[in-house]
Amino acid sequence: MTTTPQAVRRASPRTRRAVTPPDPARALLPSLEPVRMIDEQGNRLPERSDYPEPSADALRELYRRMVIGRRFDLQATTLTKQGRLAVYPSSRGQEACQVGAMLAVRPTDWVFPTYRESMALVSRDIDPVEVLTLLRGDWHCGYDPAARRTAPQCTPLATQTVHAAGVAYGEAYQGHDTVALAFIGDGATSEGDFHEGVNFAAVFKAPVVFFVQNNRYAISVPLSRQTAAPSLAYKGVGYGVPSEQVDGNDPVAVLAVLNRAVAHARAGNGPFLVEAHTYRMEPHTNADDASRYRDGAEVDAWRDRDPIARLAAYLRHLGVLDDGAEAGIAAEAEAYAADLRARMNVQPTVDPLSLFDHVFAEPTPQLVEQREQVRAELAADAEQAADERDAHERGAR
Amino acid sequence: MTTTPQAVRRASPRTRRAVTPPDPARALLPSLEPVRMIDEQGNRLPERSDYPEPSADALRELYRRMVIGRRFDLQATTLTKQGRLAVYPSSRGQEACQVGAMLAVRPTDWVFPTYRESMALVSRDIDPVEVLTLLRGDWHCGYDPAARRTAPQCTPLATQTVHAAGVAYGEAYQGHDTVALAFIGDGATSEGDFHEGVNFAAVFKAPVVFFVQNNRYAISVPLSRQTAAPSLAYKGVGYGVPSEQVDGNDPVAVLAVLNRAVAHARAGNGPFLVEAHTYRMEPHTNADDASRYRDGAEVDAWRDRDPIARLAAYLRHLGVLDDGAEAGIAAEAEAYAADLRARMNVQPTVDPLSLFDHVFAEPTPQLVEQREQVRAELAADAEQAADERDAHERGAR
Amino acid sequence: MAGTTMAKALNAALADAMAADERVVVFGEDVGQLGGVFRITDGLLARFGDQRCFDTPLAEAGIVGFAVGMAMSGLRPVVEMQFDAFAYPAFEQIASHVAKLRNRTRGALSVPIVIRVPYAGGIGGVEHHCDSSEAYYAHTPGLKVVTPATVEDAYSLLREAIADPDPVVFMEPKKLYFASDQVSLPVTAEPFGRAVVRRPGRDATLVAYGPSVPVALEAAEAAREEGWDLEVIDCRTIVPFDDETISASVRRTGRCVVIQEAQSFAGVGAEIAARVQERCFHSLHAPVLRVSGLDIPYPAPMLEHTHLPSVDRVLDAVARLQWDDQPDRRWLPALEGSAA
Amino acid sequence: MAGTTMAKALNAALADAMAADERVVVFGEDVGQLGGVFRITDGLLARFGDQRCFDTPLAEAGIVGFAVGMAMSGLRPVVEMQFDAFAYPAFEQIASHVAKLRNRTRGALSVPIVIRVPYAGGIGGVEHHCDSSEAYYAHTPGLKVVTPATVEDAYSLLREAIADPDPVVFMEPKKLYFASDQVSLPVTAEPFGRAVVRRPGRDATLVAYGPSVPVALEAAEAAREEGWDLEVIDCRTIVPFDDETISASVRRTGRCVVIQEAQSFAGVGAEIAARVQERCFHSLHAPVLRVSGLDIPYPAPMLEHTHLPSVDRVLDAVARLQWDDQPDRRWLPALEGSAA
Ligand SMILES: Cc1ncc(C[n+]2csc(CCOP(=O)(O)OP(=O)(O)O)c2C)c(N)n1
Ligand SMILES: Cc1ncc(C[n+]2csc(CCOP(=O)(O)OP(=O)(O)O)c2C)c(N)n1
Ligand SMILES: [Mg+2]
Ligand SMILES: [Mg+2]
Repeated sequence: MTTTPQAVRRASPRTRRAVTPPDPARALLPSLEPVRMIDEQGNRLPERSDYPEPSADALRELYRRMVIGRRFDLQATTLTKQGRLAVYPSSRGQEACQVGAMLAVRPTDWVFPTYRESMALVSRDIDPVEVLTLLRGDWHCGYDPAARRTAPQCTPLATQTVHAAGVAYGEAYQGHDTVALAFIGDGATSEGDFHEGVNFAAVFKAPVVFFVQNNRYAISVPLSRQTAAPSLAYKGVGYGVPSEQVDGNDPVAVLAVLNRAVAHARAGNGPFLVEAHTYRMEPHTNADDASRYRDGAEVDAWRDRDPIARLAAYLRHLGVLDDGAEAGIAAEAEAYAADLRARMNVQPTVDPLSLFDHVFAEPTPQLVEQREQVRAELAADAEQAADERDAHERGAR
Repeated sequence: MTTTPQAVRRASPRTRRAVTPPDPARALLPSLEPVRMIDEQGNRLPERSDYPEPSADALRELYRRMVIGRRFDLQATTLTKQGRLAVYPSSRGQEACQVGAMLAVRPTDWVFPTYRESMALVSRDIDPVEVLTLLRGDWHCGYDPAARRTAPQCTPLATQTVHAAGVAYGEAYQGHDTVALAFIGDGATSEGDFHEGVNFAAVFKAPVVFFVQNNRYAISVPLSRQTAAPSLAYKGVGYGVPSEQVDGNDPVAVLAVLNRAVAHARAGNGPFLVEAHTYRMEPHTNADDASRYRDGAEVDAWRDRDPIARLAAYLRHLGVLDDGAEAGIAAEAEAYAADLRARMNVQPTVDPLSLFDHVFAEPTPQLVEQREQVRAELAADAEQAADERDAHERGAR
Repeated sequence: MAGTTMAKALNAALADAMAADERVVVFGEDVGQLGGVFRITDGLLARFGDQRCFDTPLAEAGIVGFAVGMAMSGLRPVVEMQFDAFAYPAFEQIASHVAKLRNRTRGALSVPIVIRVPYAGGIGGVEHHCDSSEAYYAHTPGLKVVTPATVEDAYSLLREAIADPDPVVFMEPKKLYFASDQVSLPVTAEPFGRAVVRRPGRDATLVAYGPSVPVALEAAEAAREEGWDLEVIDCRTIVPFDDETISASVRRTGRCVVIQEAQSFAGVGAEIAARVQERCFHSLHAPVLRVSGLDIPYPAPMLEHTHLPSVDRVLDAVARLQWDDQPDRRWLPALEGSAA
Repeated sequence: MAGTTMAKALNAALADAMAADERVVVFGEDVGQLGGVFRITDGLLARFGDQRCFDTPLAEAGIVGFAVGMAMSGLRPVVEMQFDAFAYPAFEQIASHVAKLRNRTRGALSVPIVIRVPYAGGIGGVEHHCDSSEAYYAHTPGLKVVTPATVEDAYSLLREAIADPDPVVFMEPKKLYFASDQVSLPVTAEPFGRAVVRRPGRDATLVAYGPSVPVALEAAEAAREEGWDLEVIDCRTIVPFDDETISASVRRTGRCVVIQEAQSFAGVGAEIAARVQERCFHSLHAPVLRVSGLDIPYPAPMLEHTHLPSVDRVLDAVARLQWDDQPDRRWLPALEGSAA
């Protein structure tokens, strides 16, 4: 009874396909190797027709802001030691990404930063004192996100990617050509919200650039515990989203790739995913002890790929940077840090009753009641303090 | 001052790469077209060396179970009309997937079904009355999931994919060669839990087969609202998971591809993602009105690809099926349905106090108290009913 | 006249809000072509186009997060969670963003979205389709939590929710979707934060909301036969909460039973009981009692009647309100047990 | 002797449980090489290897769902959520699976996992790092919810949680991690479901748990100066709850204040207040009062002291317990306002 399959009548030849269909993945997959435009010594690599090099002026501005950004970052870490900041997550080593991204977008574009992006925000000309408000501890977000089109720095990982999709869609719906750029870390790509955010943007063709700074660690957890993929940029194809990977310590390449990604989104082609391979030179935050999970040799190897030195070398090759200009920018950065230092020395004042001001547009009766209780407590405390002062003064008399 | 980038010294030739590196995506991406082994008329298509054809015996068993499965499915829908089931989500049209998957795994493998997989479960020889317990309404899961190595049918979409990863990892950790097969629908791939489930499996190389039945709809929502990807199988590469797409109405191909996927996982190579392109012939459930969102012509087109007719034709070509055998299987299916009908006609009894039995291994004092209250109510009700009966009898006397 | 169902009133509220304000957009799972599994969004796609009413990918965190983003761009999204338990994947977006964004930004950003949640049971639904999840939201500062019990309120509260400058979790009692009433729409009822006395009474106050309001009314009717004249109050909005109306009633009646369908422990009913005894202690002749769902996962259909607060259970509670001024014997064994 | 910190006791409990039972595995974010951001898993990777203690991808639903699957395979996972608010992405897995799996399967499958959640504030943490989320879990039937306030309990309750056949959400008060005490480990304290009188007193009962227990004790100490002798009870486990110990105390003292750090509305404190007045009504000389966090999102560090229940606020509440048997004037305006 049992016959082997081979005995079977074959399908007629016309049902066979002679030609291989085009591979739909090709247009979506990243380059096989991260895009690089200058090498570690700042030498120019062969041009790529797909990524036009940014103008020398743009690169010079990129350099200037990276220098200031790094100085800002250093100052912020110092402020933690002085107790002026509760905590600070440094992005030293990621300057090409932090600043490059901000030069790729327009002031009218929306930016969705994480806690790591303080440097990016100051590069967007947001007042550094406002940027540090969260970490200073007097309120959750210091700048006006609506006016600056910059969401509050986001801590719940990956949640901001969905907001970026929503803003981008909402802006397009209202006829604006706004792009949303969402920062995200390598670790956070493992969260379900990343999946949902990229997918919503893709399905609704929302103009979002998802910018993954793959700095190799999520606190202590190495990339190998986040993914078994060839690289994170390979996630795009699964959403139908064109993707690229770039050497995140090559400022020229970062800006070039992001320029194209932003243009792609702005032109109505939907989202674009960029993965930048970079490295977090500092611990996760000043409170972290990175020696517990990585060794100095690894960090040293990345020191050789420093994005600022690299860009400086290239700009000198280009002839748009010389000792004088470099010193001028360094001085500007010092002045920036000095101003920040001075302004952070002033202890902010906070009104406890403001706690009730923004829970809702109008407080509920329950909040009014609680506010009244706190007000009474404060009044009683003040009265008691005054009494004690009086008593003390009477005693002193 | 400004120089064009072209003026720059080029990187030395040795830093350039002469050879293109191998594409890491190639081994992970699915075939460009869904794998097919027989055409719509049951004719054999050219053999593929990557997917050995299942034995004729296996295919005959596949056919038998598909016929019984369809009859079961029809009976279940009928039971909803008779009020014996609250609701039933039919998988008619998806028989190749439902049954093929169950033939690809061993009894010791774990299966993670959704609400759609009743047919799969009966194909795994789980008592159909137990399978329908949830929909009948007397408890949430009718079979013993530990004994049957079959999780309760899962309603919160995509959540089961993570459990599958956990079970697979846990079994491997304990030295067993168990594979976990997780069913999931096209719509549910949009959930964050799908992302996390596949990623956990990939990072921990857990032996899981993720089996996406892409039946083109999530209730009323068409595939185009779930993804902009070339197809769902393109999601695998983003996790480093090899993936395949298959014609889900070609039972030979479904079994062949799943056999390979299961073997891949069992051999310790980590997870495998399979997308089957199929179609839900019935509404989402009996309570759904599919005419609101799709037209009859679309359904008719899929009728021509009926997996059972297709396999029957092929088996006849193979010479392992003839009129007599077909009639025998049909009779077996009828007997199966008649038995089910009869047993579902018995109204199940449920003890209200059992509500407290399995919240915890030992009820909390709070539950003991609530149980006591319910017990007292039931006793009072019974007493009152007895009184009324007595009164009635006295009145009748 | 056949009357208007709650489902129809909700549908009309959405349509009228969309007609009145271009910024209102409706999206979620199956809300477009299908009109929602309960048909609450029926006809909106046809009338307003697929820019204003559309289906999304199947992902609730995505839906809510997308709404947050759209609100940031100036729109007023109204999203549907298909069933109560299927809003849980969005919990982080709701608790950490929707509820907090105004506060985090000192009011610079607001989230005027409405999250519609068909909730609670009594419809013979299978597991995960009958959860009473209102307490999760009510316990989260920054969310308004609203639940209509009447057709009129369904329309009026939903319009108010959409117009509200803050996020509203709008809990729709599934089992009342097809209850109908003679109401001509549009209609404006009492605003957020006002409870309503649905039935005046002198002897005790029943406090209920959403699906429990009809149970309370039925119990009050049945109690008449036992000689009790019960007042029934419908909270309507859980956040904000109307202490005044409820306290005034309990001070008058001296007795109170709170009814909720949700599991008892740390539910909204506990909050109401705690508030009432805080505010009305010296007027109370008996403890504030609660009639709630059992502290078990929502049961399968054949047992849901054992789980749900029933008229009988409400009457039992009323009977325990110490009409003879005797302490509740139920707790006495506990007293003895712990005397050691 | 320097004493043992709560962090060290938790670490020891994990190590001892892993040594005692091969099925116990520990995983989560940064629990491996780093030993956890609070170092609670310090040394476990080195001692037990990366099969027993390991880092996972950064995804909380994944972590909890993976634990569910591992439990199905016979293991006993202990997972760490890095901070309170970062457990929210796992809410669906917790509410719809962890809490329900035993019940759904009539006991055929159980989920003997422990979900460790460092929670609450008082450490100057930034947003999303200080939520008191215990009520979300306590309101979900099928979860045990445990929270130690002492070093001894940290060890003993965590061991019991790991040994428990059911899922336990183990809430660790961050601000007490580095509080220390003279305890020699291993130690076995009272089991789940037993509250403990931390300080006996005659005039009123303070009920607290987790981070609020030290506040209650400090308040009781301060109250002595005002002439009040306060009893302090530590609930220890929220689910199961010890009605007996608490009711017995309140029946004796006749007055009760419940303290919780979480926002007030529909919190565990509401449940305790509701239960106490249900059970002790005739012994109460005053309503059961609550001292809770404010109903606001957890504030920035510089304002957290205004939010948190303080000794002063507890004393204020005690002062309002109608020692002169006069009704609480606070609610009188409300009474008048609603008289119309
Ligand atoms: C949902 C959630 N889970 C956990 C955390 C705690 N956490 C803060 S940062 C961090 C690591 C993030 O790594 P990555 O995404 O790579 O970004 P990076 O810090 O390297 O910039 C973790 C686990 C969080 N903020 N949110
Ligand atoms: C988390 C969650 N959200 C929503 C639902 C409601 N729901 C049940 S089935 C379904 C459609 C699922 O579609 P798909 O994944 O394609 O599977 P199919 O029903 O086609 O087999 C939806 C939205 C759910 N069960 N769980
Ligand atoms: Mg990182
Ligand atoms: Mg489908």
